[in-house]
Amino acid sequence: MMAIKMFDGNGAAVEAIRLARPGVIAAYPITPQSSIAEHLADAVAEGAIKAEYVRVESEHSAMSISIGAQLTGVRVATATASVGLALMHEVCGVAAGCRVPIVMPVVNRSLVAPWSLWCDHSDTMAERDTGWLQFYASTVQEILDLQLCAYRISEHEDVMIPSMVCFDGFYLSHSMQRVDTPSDEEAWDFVKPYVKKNMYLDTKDVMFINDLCPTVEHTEMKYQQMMGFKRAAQVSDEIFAEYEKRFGRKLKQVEAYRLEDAEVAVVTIGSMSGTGKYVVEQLREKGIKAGLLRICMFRPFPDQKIHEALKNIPVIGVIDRSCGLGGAQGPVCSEVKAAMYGENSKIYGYIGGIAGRDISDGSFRKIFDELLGIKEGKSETVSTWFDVEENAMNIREVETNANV
Amino acid sequence: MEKQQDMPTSTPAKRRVLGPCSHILVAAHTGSWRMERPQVEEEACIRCGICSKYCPTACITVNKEGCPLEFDWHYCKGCGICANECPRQALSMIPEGSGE
Amino acid sequence: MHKIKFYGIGGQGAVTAAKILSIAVSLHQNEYAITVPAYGHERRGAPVFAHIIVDDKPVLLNCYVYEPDIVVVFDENLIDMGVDVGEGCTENTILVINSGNEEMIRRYKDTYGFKKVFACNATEAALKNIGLNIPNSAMLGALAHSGVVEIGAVVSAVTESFGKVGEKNGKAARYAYEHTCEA
Amino acid sequence: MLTYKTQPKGAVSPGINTCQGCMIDVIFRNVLDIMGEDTVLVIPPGCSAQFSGCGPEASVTVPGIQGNLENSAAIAAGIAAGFKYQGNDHTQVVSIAGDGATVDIGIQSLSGAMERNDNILYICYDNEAYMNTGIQGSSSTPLAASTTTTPAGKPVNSKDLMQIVMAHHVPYAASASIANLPDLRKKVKKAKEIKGCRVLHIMSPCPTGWGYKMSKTVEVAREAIQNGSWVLMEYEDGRVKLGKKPSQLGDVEKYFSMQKRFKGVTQEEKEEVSRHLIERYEYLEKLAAL
Repeated sequence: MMAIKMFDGNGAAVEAIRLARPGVIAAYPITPQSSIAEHLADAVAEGAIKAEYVRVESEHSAMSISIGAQLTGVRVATATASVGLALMHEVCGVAAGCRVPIVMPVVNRSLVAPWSLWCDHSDTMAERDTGWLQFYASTVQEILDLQLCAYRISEHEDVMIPSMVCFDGFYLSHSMQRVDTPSDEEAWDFVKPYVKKNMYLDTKDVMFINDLCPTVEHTEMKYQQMMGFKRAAQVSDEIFAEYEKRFGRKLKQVEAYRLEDAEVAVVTIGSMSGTGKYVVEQLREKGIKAGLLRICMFRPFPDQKIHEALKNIPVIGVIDRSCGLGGAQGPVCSEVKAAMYGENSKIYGYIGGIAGRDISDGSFRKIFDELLGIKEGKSETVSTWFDVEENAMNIREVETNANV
Repeated sequence: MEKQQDMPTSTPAKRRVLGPCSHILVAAHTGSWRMERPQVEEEACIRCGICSKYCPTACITVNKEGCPLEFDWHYCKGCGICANECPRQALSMIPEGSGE
Repeated sequence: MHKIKFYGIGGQGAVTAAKILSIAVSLHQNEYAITVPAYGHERRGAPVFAHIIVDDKPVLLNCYVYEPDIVVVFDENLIDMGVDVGEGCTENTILVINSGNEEMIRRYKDTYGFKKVFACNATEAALKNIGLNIPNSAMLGALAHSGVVEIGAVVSAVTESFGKVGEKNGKAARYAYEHTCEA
Repeated sequence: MLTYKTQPKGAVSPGINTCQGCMIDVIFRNVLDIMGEDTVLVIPPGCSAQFSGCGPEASVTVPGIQGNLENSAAIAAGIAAGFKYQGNDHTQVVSIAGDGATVDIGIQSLSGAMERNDNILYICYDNEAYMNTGIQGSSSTPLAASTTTTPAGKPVNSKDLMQIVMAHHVPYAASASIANLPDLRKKVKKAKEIKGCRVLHIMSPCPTGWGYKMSKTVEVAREAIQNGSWVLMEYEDGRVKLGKKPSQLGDVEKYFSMQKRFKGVTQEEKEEVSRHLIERYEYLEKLAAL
């Protein structure tokens, strides 16, 4: 029995965790994730989740504990954001390399410096090559849906790769929305009990995990991980299909929105996508053939699906919510361009929405205007940093006593 | 609550493991490192076993009768701790290849 | 579609009110809402904003409200705190304000050009019914006059959201609804 | 799953690539002998990682995981939590980490585990520097000792791990030494019987790093006990218990002369070290008298 429940994004993540019945929880509070750590503690205290709650002293230990616990054969729960994820980085690699299929909600928040509490994707994009699957939700509903699916995908014996279920800080984490929620039984029937496989810590079946791996084997270990990602692409399609059959909601690695006949399109990721679709509708009403492609699964990167969806679109803008400093493009744009290699589409990278700057309907209208200008041959360049202020270089002008 | 022994595992007799783990107990041939070897003076040895306890490679067997000490030359690194710790100075280090 | 912006001061529960409004329209009117709170560093006394979009179909927009249909002011002093509650408003924008002071209400009308104003002394409603100076439930009661949400939905959502003090908050909301006047 | 190509000595392979004269093998063998086969090990990188194995080759007969340098206590805590959830109250979770992995980079995760009183046995074998990577100084390196990162001798005293541990009110902690194996075994046995976070701090001199003949490891460790450089003690139920009083407390002359790492030490420094050892011991005596 599905029921409509009200959750903010963090609440939906906690609900998905509850439905997956973890045995050990270790989460360190960090804005804007804190209410996940709090609600998990509440749920354990109230008996809604029958788990060991380890009140950790850092994210680094949260992930370390998660790895240790899951290797004993229990599903674990943890969650983080921003600098917390950065602190975890080292151990995230261990989870991936040891094939510990942890599912972790990550509430997207900017990395320092400057200090910020607000949303962008610099935290998870910095983790994109750590060996984790990455899903980016665009609604609160999808946080729950993706997380439930992530358990199945990560824990699939051909995959065995941990997952980050990423969602935008405040825009989703603190946005109260109605969520179609499966019953405990239905969800359990879908997620299924955790079965320890591959490597584990069991005194009846001895192995020593993560010992020094000589060079002659290391490439092969990485190849195994790469093959896991390959399978994850197929497995996620299967799991998404099963999820739709059971619960009636369609999840996709990439979502094509009015792309069939589109002449200009934007590529989005995360919570900005809804606003983008809204603007596509507005433009369509005016007779402009606009479309949108939303990337939901970023790792493994669904390059072929993206290629297929965008190949006939002459002008494309890709919006990154992280800066990709020093890169040829933002990370999403770089990947999209690689996926589109050989096509004649003109692809432009946009960078904005940094540290909570709102990506509004106005932002999308501006971007579409520019792309249409390109399409019509009126211009050849776009404002890559579309929301940067003109006085960017001079926002601090100070009196100084130093002789410089 | 599920007990560990009741938890299902997917462990067939022979299976593939993905990722790094060690699962074959081996020993390094540390005896080849030896430059000196301990030699026991049988009359002086009181079979107290101190050498054996302190031997890092646990390669000394103390016999109750006959030759008091046996060394597993495959592993003895020749560090000399046994000789140094012997309360009766019954052990001495001699160059590898010399002596009996 | 209704685009609503809440203006409050830290500690008044404006962000919570936005969440409860979402519950009210979603669970009790079978509509849809998104809320985007604009948190600062969490501290009492700082201006707080929340953006809510309500529609009878799933809301695509997931951004701030720039052209509000309804502005809800939780504290009449915001006008003197450098907060421009008239930002993006037109003469059709409805103001719902926590004030029993006609002079203050007039200042809001004159400064920002609001034509339609619902005023309610929500602070008094809160003190009377909850015993605390947290006007959020009462403001939702007053907001019901704007037509975006039914008072019954507000009372239900408020009651179920506040646990032990749910009943009291529900009363505050209804009291405020009954004591709201068009100014 | 473990297949045997060789007969282990106890729970440890007979041939381990630890340096000649290194006694970590003895610590592992004794600890695993007492803890039994129902034990899971957590080992960070470092000298003790010789016991994690290499490639498919294993060195111990119990399961385990090699974590990162700083998170042995946290991984162990996670394993303990996993077992607890599954109703497994018998499997022992043991971390064996060096001083760098404990008092330097690992102090945070150890502190967390001690504060939460996670059900683990944490063992720090202390060779007073990062020996595996080339004798770099750690916060356990004693005053005046020279290492590759304190070439002129360490200008400050080492951290006092036992006092840090005691400040966490763990149920049991003890210091031990490879120079006194019966005492070491007794303390491991005691730790095994206690639930909660237990910490053992075991001195394990390093012939390579300290600069003495490899046959002298036990002798050097014994000398450290005699002059108070290494104090054998226990902390149980909030009470401190000291071992036998050092016979030559503060007399570091012989100890220093045995080791190259103290080669350039001046008379002044020796006196400072000596004063420190005496003061520390007297302070511990006061704690023990409480």
